[in-house]
Amino acid sequence: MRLWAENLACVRGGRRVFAGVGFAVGAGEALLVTGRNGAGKSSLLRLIAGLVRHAEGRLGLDAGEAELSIGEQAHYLGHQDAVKPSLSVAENLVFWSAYLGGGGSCEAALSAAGLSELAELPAAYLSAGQKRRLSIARLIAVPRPIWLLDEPTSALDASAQSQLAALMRTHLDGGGMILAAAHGSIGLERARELRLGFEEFGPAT
Amino acid sequence: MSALKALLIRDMKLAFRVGGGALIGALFFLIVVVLTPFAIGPDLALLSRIGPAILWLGALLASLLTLDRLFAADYEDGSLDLIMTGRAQLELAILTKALAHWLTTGLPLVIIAPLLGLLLNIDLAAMKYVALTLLAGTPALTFIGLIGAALSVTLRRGGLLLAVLVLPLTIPVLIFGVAAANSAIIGPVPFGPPFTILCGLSLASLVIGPLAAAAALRHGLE
Amino acid sequence: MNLGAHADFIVAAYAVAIALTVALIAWVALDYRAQRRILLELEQQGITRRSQREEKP
Amino acid sequence: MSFIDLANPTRFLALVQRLLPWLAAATVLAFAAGLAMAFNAPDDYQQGATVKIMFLHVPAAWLSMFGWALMSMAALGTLVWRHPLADVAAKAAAPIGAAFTLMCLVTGSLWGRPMWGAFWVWDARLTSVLVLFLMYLGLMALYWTTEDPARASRAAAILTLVGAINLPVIKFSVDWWNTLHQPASVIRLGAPAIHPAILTPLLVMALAFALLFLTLHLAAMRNEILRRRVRTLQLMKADNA
Repeated sequence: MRLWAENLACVRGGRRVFAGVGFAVGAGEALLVTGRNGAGKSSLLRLIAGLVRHAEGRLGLDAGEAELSIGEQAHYLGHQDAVKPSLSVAENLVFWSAYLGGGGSCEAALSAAGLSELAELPAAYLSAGQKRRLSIARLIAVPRPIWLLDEPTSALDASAQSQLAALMRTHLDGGGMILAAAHGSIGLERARELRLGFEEFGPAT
Repeated sequence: MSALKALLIRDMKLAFRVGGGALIGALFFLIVVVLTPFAIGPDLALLSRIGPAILWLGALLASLLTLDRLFAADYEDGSLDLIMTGRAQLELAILTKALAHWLTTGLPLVIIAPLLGLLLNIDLAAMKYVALTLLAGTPALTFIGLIGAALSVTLRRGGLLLAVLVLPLTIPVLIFGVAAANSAIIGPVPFGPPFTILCGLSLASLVIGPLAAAAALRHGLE
Repeated sequence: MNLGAHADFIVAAYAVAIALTVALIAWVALDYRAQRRILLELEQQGITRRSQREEKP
Repeated sequence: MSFIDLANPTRFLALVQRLLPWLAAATVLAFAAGLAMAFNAPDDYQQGATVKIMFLHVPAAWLSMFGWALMSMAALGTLVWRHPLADVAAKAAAPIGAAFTLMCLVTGSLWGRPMWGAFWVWDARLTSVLVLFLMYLGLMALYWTTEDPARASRAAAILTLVGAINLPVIKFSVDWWNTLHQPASVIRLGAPAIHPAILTPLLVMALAFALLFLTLHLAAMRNEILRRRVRTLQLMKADNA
């Protein structure tokens, strides 16, 4: 399985966010997308997840499941954690597992994220870090080959970051792919870097 | 299929939990219907003549104004992104959310309508028909209101502007709804024709609503 | 004790009054039982309130 | 037991646990006496036996107003004296007040049916009770949709006080609205001077209802205190997880 892109360009709100972006990520490989704020790191991940249309260029996935779009074979972990406060921690995870096509076990995911004894608590009582760990638990509860992580370590403390690094390592060893947008290093050793935002772009022509 | 079922159950749970909007529509409907006699006066004969119109206007406003949060709540906490990367068809997911909204807001309107009919002096026999028209009409209001709910996310605009945009689309439903209801009470027009047209409108909006809302979400989100 | 012509209205009124009272009592009782159950579960997991901890040295 | 002493929820809970059985027993006794007297009371010369509905309708009406008065007192407790149990009292009283207001409306409409020929004739007094019922529902909706009790308590307290000030105005305007449009003159519900043989059962029934309200209210306050205790414990559980 190989995810590739050629000459990608993205326009949002009339502004050309980035252009001429190309990359290729094979099974077991990771790509760290860096760049200053507003360079389009999040837009690139949202574009791959199919949430945003690309203005130019081509994006493809070789040897993926043919009838599923790239977005349906990828996990998109955005800035927000998609956690409903009035549902309990377990209800949140069980819902996303059922909706996104399940597969993995929610208990294992919760214990991997260190949330198992909070399972019955309403998610409203979780701290930002715990909510982040709950959305990370989604990655394990629903196994998908491609992980699109948008600043995954935000709001995480040191121990949670090392837990995340371990999860990412096992995902890569299992033949999965990771594209992560972040400022600093997030514990991904074997990641190649894709730098965005070098050229200055005026408004879209 | 279990994905859509999970979405339906989740939306119903959210509506009935603290902070959910389950019976707010019914409460709004109750207050609007109770207010009208204060404007029109306690003359029972007049009230029973315009009773169905009051019930229908109340149901229309209650349905549309509570739809505004349907997608906005999911958009704000990031759930909408995940719903769009789900394996279920977006149109079907939207249809499921609309069904959940109708069950928690539209159906309660139909259930308390006969009670409010007492206040408006609509006699019980005719009330059966009025409730039937509401049962057939409220789904159309929800599905047409879907388009406004989707636009309120893509345009990032609050409720009232979108109610204004979407209200003209509900005029046919209002006309045939009230006509069918009135025909059961005053009755020059037989009940059949307006009611079947109302059902037709509901079925049409069942298709057009989700399609338009899905298109709005797909192309509007950034 | 005949209730006269409008007996059914009187019976209906008393039925409604009883129904509402029973509903209120049921709500209070069930809510009490539910809160106590959750409270016991939490206490078993060793989560006690500050003041309880002060009482126990 | 000074008033401040009751401010401590734990002591209040202990008091309620001791008091509830006695109050419940008193309520049952009062109802037994009230119902016995009500059903032996003579028929009204005008309305016949339907006057027996008055033994439910009038106490329920008094309780609906008593409920809002109680909540207004609690609102002052929250806003002015910052009494910790004030909001608990208000939130516990809302559903009970609403239930008695509903009882007043339904028994009133059932009582009116034989006289007016319709269940609802927009009679001035019943309409004011209907508006009060809507205000109760509004308050309960406010409590039901706000998660954080502290924020909900201040909003509810303000709404209750504004409501309390508005109630006489609503009563006056509804009366005016009713007499202005009303073509036929309607027998005012329960307005004629009450015959003593009917008055005493009415007062006993009113006492019974008041005891019922008090018992339910104390029990509901106990539940609310436990609910808030559960919330703080769950918050603590999340914090030190």
